Amino acid sequence: MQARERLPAKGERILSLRGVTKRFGAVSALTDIELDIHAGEVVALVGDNGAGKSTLVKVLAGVHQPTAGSIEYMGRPVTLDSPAKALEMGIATVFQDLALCENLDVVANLFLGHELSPWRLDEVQMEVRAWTLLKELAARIPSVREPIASLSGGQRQTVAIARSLLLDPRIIMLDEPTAALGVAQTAEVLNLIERVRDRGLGVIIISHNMEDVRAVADRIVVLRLGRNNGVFTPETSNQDLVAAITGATENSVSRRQGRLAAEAGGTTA
Amino acid sequence: MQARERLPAKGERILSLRGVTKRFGAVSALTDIELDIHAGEVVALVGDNGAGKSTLVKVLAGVHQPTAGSIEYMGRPVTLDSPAKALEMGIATVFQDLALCENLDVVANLFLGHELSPWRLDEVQMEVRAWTLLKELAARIPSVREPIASLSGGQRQTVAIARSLLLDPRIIMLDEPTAALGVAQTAEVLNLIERVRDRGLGVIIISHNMEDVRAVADRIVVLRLGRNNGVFTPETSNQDLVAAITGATENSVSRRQGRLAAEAGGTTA
Amino acid sequence: MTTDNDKTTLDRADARVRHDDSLKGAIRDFTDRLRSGDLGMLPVIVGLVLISTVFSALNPVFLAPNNLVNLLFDCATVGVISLGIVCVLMLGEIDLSVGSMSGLASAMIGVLWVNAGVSLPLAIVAALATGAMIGAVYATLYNRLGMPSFVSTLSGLLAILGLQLYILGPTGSINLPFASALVGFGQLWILPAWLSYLLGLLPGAVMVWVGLSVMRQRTAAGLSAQPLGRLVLKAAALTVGLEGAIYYLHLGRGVPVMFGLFVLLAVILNYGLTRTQWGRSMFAVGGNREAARRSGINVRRIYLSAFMLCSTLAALGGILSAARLASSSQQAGTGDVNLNAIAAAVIGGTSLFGGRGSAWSAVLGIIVIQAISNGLTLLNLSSSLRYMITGGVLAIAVIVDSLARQSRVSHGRG
Amino acid sequence: MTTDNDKTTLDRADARVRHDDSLKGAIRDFTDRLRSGDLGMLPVIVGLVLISTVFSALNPVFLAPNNLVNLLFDCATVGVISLGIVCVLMLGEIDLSVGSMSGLASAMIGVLWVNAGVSLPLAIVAALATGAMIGAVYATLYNRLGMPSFVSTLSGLLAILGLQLYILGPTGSINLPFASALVGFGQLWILPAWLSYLLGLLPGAVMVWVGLSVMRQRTAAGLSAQPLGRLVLKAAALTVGLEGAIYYLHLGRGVPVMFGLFVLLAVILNYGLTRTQWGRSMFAVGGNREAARRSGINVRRIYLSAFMLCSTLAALGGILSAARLASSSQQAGTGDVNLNAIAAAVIGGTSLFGGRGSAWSAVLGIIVIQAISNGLTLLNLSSSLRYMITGGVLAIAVIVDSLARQSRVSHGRG
Amino acid sequence: QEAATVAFLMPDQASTRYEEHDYPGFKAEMGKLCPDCTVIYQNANADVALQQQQFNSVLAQGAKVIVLDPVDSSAAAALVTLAQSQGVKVIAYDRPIPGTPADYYVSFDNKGIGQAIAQSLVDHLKAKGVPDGAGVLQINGSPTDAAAGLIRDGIDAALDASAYKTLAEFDTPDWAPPEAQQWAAGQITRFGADIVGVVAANDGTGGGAIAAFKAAGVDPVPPVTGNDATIAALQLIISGDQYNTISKPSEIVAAAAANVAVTFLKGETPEAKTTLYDTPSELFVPAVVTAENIKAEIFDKGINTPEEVCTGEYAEGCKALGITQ
Ligand SMILES: Nc1ncnc2c1ncn2[C@@H]1O[C@H](COP(=O)(O)OP(=O)(O)OP(=O)(O)O)[C@@H](O)[C@H]1O
Ligand SMILES: Nc1ncnc2c1ncn2[C@@H]1O[C@H](COP(=O)(O)OP(=O)(O)OP(=O)(O)O)[C@@H](O)[C@H]1O
Ligand SMILES: [Mg+2]
Ligand SMILES: [Mg+2]
Repeated sequence: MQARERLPAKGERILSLRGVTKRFGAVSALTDIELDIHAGEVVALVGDNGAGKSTLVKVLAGVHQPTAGSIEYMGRPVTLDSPAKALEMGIATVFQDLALCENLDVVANLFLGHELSPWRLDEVQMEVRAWTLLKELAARIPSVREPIASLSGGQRQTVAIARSLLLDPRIIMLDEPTAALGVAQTAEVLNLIERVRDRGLGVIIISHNMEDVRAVADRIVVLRLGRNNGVFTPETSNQDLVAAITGATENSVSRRQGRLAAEAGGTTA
Repeated sequence: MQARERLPAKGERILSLRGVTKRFGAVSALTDIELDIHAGEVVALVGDNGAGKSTLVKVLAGVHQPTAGSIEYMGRPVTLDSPAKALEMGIATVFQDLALCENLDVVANLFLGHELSPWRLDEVQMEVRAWTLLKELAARIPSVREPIASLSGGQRQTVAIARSLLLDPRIIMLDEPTAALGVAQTAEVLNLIERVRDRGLGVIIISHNMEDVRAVADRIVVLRLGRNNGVFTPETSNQDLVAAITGATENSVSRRQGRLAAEAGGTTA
Repeated sequence: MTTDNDKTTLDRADARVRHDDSLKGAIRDFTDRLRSGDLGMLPVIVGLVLISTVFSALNPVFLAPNNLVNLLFDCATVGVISLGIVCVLMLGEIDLSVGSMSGLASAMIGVLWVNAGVSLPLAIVAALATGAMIGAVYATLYNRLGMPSFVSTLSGLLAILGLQLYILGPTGSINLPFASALVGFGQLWILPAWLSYLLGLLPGAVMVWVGLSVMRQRTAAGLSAQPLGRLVLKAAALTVGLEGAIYYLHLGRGVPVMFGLFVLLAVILNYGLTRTQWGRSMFAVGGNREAARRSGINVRRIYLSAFMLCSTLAALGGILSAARLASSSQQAGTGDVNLNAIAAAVIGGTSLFGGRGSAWSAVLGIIVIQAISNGLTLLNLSSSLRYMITGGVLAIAVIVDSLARQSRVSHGRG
Repeated sequence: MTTDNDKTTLDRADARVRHDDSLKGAIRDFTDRLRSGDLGMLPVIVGLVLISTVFSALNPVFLAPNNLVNLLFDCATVGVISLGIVCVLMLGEIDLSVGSMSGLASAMIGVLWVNAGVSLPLAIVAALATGAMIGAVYATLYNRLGMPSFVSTLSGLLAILGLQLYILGPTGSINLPFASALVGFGQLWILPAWLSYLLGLLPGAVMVWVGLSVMRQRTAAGLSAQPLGRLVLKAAALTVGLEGAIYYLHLGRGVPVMFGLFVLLAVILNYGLTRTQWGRSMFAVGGNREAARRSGINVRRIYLSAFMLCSTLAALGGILSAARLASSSQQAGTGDVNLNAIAAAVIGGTSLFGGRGSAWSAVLGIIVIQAISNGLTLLNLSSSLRYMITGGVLAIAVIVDSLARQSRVSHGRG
Repeated sequence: QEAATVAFLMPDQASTRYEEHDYPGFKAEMGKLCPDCTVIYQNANADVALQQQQFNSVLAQGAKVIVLDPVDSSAAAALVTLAQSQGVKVIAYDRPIPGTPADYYVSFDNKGIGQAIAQSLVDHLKAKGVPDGAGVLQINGSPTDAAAGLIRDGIDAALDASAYKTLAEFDTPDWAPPEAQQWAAGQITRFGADIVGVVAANDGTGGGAIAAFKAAGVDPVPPVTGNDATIAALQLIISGDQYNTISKPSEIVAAAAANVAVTFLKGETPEAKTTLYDTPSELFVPAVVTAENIKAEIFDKGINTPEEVCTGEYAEGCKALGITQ
């Protein structure tokens, strides 16, 4: 709680991971991960499918407990043993699987666990805030009183993103936030990330879209098969980044590009 | 069943929708949709979040029944009243929400409903086919004997895509198939789509990634608020496409690009 | 958001949604919901009306005011237990021991108050506290050891039954003094006519009052509001219905105080479930436990509250049934109490899988069950026929609801 | 796939997974699973051993061979019912009427065979067909009207009980001839020693045989295979255990044929659930109904098969219990039959929420329940104490399993 | 006699007697004494609350006399008070209502029944020369059933006074025969040949015990008691597997109740044969039935016919006992 009080200065290290390891039975999802997050910085976490990105985010969100390793938050070692604790400390997360309650409506999901006036829910205020938030994210939701079950994939994702903003966090972690979003909504989310960064928050964003990553990230951390595989800047060429992700310069992407180029050459020739 | 026998000639119209409408209570998700699919053609379905793309796919997959309108398959009017019927007719679908059984392992999910030797499951053969299929899609799955619940988002998506290929369909519908995929896997899926098209199948692909859409689509159909909003070719400029999707030339995307350009100009100035 | 139309309110910007506030709109809205099966409690009420019609045709005594008064007395005891069941079902859990728990509470009243001479309020508090404690045990087993509630409460069912027999000892049953307030409450007390008429006005009044204040707030906040006419119409219909029912009951003995208590508890639970953070968390945990946990909800505390509430209400139900019978006996809480309490909640529309339910489901469900049982007692039937008919009628009462829900599913609402 | 190592098999390409085929590896594998709680049935067996130790310490007769033979006789009747329950639970549904159904079947045997003189096989077929028909009714109500199985089978419970009383009519209970094959089967028949020893060899033999053929196929297909040593070790341990148990039972009367039938049914159901398309579909529908439907599975037919199987097995259980009791009575199928049958499945690890379970859960669960009840029979206890202790012991038996499962959850396996 | 409504409220289904004997007997006698009267029959399935509901409902239907066989004797006091406050007469039937005196009480005596079956067994054992100190098993009825408690008290009284000891005792949940069988099977492994007899509180539990002995291969089966004289039990007595049962031709008591009810309807006070719990009462003595007197007690009195009982394998035994069609 106390950690929450102090707004970190820009550039200060908020979070630091040392040797974090997570094993699920015989599978090692994360091995000796090192990571630092500073205030006012956007860190992109990239990697192949199953590289362990979401597992890392879940460890930081208090969903999974690491098998080994230490986490420091604002300079103090912490154990994140429940999502409630992480939220309380100011770590907000948008999970890849969204984690919404399908039986509740949009408003209820947005404010879940942090309702206005707990003993006499202020539905009107909550609805107003819901509409304004969603509008900010360019969401096209027919009604905020429909259960989440009836929303489209992108609409759900927008709700999940909107929710993380309500908590006034210190760090915000977005696990593939734009995967299901339309072009307009993606643009708004990228805007939002920049706004949030400028307010001095630390941001971790996971994405497979290198263009988006390069557009907002200050640092790009690559994971491969559960291990650190280098830190890059947005200026790194696409080819180098893809090589770091797939672990080889000769990969599916380069092969496809080569083939397309050859075909194009063939037709023009 | 009979429809299945005949392999349609390349370019022949396989599927045609006329005036398809779908209402959920007071919400009209689809209104008077017209759409044609030909053999050996990739049609991209694009649109904003909540535009009704997934609903349209679900109507064609037999998951939802349309409120009004008619569907013709291979020149004959059909009613798609259950997913089983659609599958039998040769319409395979990768749903946006994947629709996998989390309690079953990868092999079981891949072959669900179409197991080899129903009275004495041939687990070895199924496992071999599973590994080869997944390898083709560049999936990095630690074990095909783990329940789906323990897979990462991208791994699950790969399983769902692999499954649709097992059925030897006439039409394959992919609802945001690459949303959760890594760069290498995305490249493989695009390759796959091209291979499948060349084999004379009709392909419907939904995606928010204009680059991918342009790379594989022969025709781009835009939906907006549940209505047809124009058909484009891959040569259409990005700006026009986004304008058709968002319904205005002045939109979040253009505003963001304008702002970035201005900032870049500001710093260089 | 270029298509925004500034004249429309925040929540009506979407062109795909049809809104209509006129009376004709209300009717169309209703038929829409009729067709899509989104009718809440209406189907159960229709089922109830169906049953009543048949029974009163077979024996007009069924609708005699005093028979209905008896019906209300009988509803209250198991109904209170069923309220607690709603709470655990809401989380997708179950409590099989509510019957035994009510039996134990009833035995405690007899042993403490009549035999040991403890004062009545103290005995009641002791019984309720025991209930709360046992609920806490279930919750702990669930939270700490992950023991399925089906098994822990099945163990509880047996252990508590043993305890009940044990404290009653060889006597087997203890009479409660007829002249006492407790027995009067359980058998005789009726709300004074003026009070019941007044209470009958209350729901309508509250509805209008709350409705108006919400309407004001919503308009102020730039949201659409329910049209005044519809609100007043609803409130008027409700009030007329209630006052009519009260009038009819007063042709007989009147409205039992015990039934009043039951309704009061249902109102409180309903408020808790729909208008507080606790209730929201209950729905969330029941709908998606992991999502609720990730939202920072203390999931364990929610389970604790639900199990404790359930056992405590079961104990209260046991006290009421002791009052109703004027005796604490070995039989209290055995037999159909468990199944009836759970069935009432399910019949009223609470899902066994969690995440869907309401306090009113217990009220309606128990009225359906008791109406069937009461209606059949008015017919001269052999036991075998009685069983068969009870089963059949129960099925019919629920088929209406199932049909409605079925249509909802086919309209894509899972 | 540049990191592919061509020497490794297809399924071992991933560097993150630890594989180890040596004996030391097997042990590490086991401790790993121990720590992560992925132990299948082991915890229940540990619970069972715990119970047995305590009971035999309190009264050595508990472990007397003949007492164990009795135990096996008693397990078979409710156990068969529990097998059916596993099927419906697997789909996340429930059948509350299995008790009544078994009672009806038992009554039909008495009425048709003894009173009406129908031949025994015909009477049995009639009873089983009635069961299948009733199951089909539940399935239809579920599939067509979406009626929750809790409610439809609750109605069924009552209606079938009525039917049972009705067909038994004034006699109330009918003696089955002690000299008949049916009663002999239910009370006396024991497998000949040579046959039971032979049957005891079977599982191990099948295990090795199937294991070897799978091993051959896998290596041929380029997949890793279980090391031969481990396979043989497992089979040997199983065979020694089984033969030991059979030897011990033959110190008393031997292995009841009825128990053999029960195990045979469990084996068949286990095969059906794990090795056929039908079983795969059962798991799929129970895990995610909508996903199963979208895979083209005929979900309605799956529900139909499960409900029919459950009622039919309940009818068979009723026939067995009539044989065991040598009488068809009004009380058959009442009392704890329902709860015991469901509890057995749950205790053995079948989930009430669907998608997880096994035929063996019914076998283990019913043995736990009957062991508790049998063990308490041997102690002189008053009813109140007996109830309390049953509750307590049941809880303890399951706590072991819960603890193991708890650890699985905390290891991220939901 | 003018038309009036009379209610006949029975407690449970544990045995068929209420629907097969008591109610038909009552109805027949009422039909004779008051042809225009309506008789309402209800059975409470051993559920106190349901019986209360039924009681209220017959009051609502205007019953003038209620014949009540209480599920719970003490809880029934409330019902008596309620009825009497409305001027409705209550006749306690079968089980007494000690708390508040009913207007009349007619019954076989449950405690007496328990005592009778146990005493008959004790006498039989003595006659067979079983040594003092040998042990018997005691199978009581449902632990939550008051009538079972009365029978148990009777059995206890007889056994305590005898020279035999009780090896073990069991309250059968819900009177369920399979439970009784399972328990008995356990005791057979435990005590073996030490068991010289079984006192079972009704025919169902007795039958369960017999099945347990048969299953354990004990031959001959030690004497087992019963109660209710069900056809199944009579058959077992004929075949020699069961020792005794109690014949309670409930029609007698039912007819007496009908007589009393009609007397009340006429506005008269029926004559008290005896007084129990401050209630004017009439008690009937039931007869213990064994193989010796089965012909006289059951068949000669016309309670059951040989056609009903002497079916199939039992025809032989009937012949041996001189029971003929
Ligand atoms: N609960 C679990 N149990 C077992 N294995 C797990 C579990 N969760 C994740 N894993 C394994 O850990 C690895 C990493 O998974 P993770 O979800 O972190 O990948 P990711 O980097 O987020 O991939 P994606 O880009 O596809 O989302 C995967 O191989 C997965 O199989
Ligand atoms: N079952 C349902 N009940 C009610 N409304 C629904 C249901 N399914 C979809 N809708 C509504 O229909 C509209 C279209 O949804 P759909 O899922 O087709 O969008 P989409 O084009 O796939 O969007 P996205 O790009 O976000 O996936 C949405 O506004 C949604 O709220
Ligand atoms: Mg991920
Ligand atoms: Mg979609």
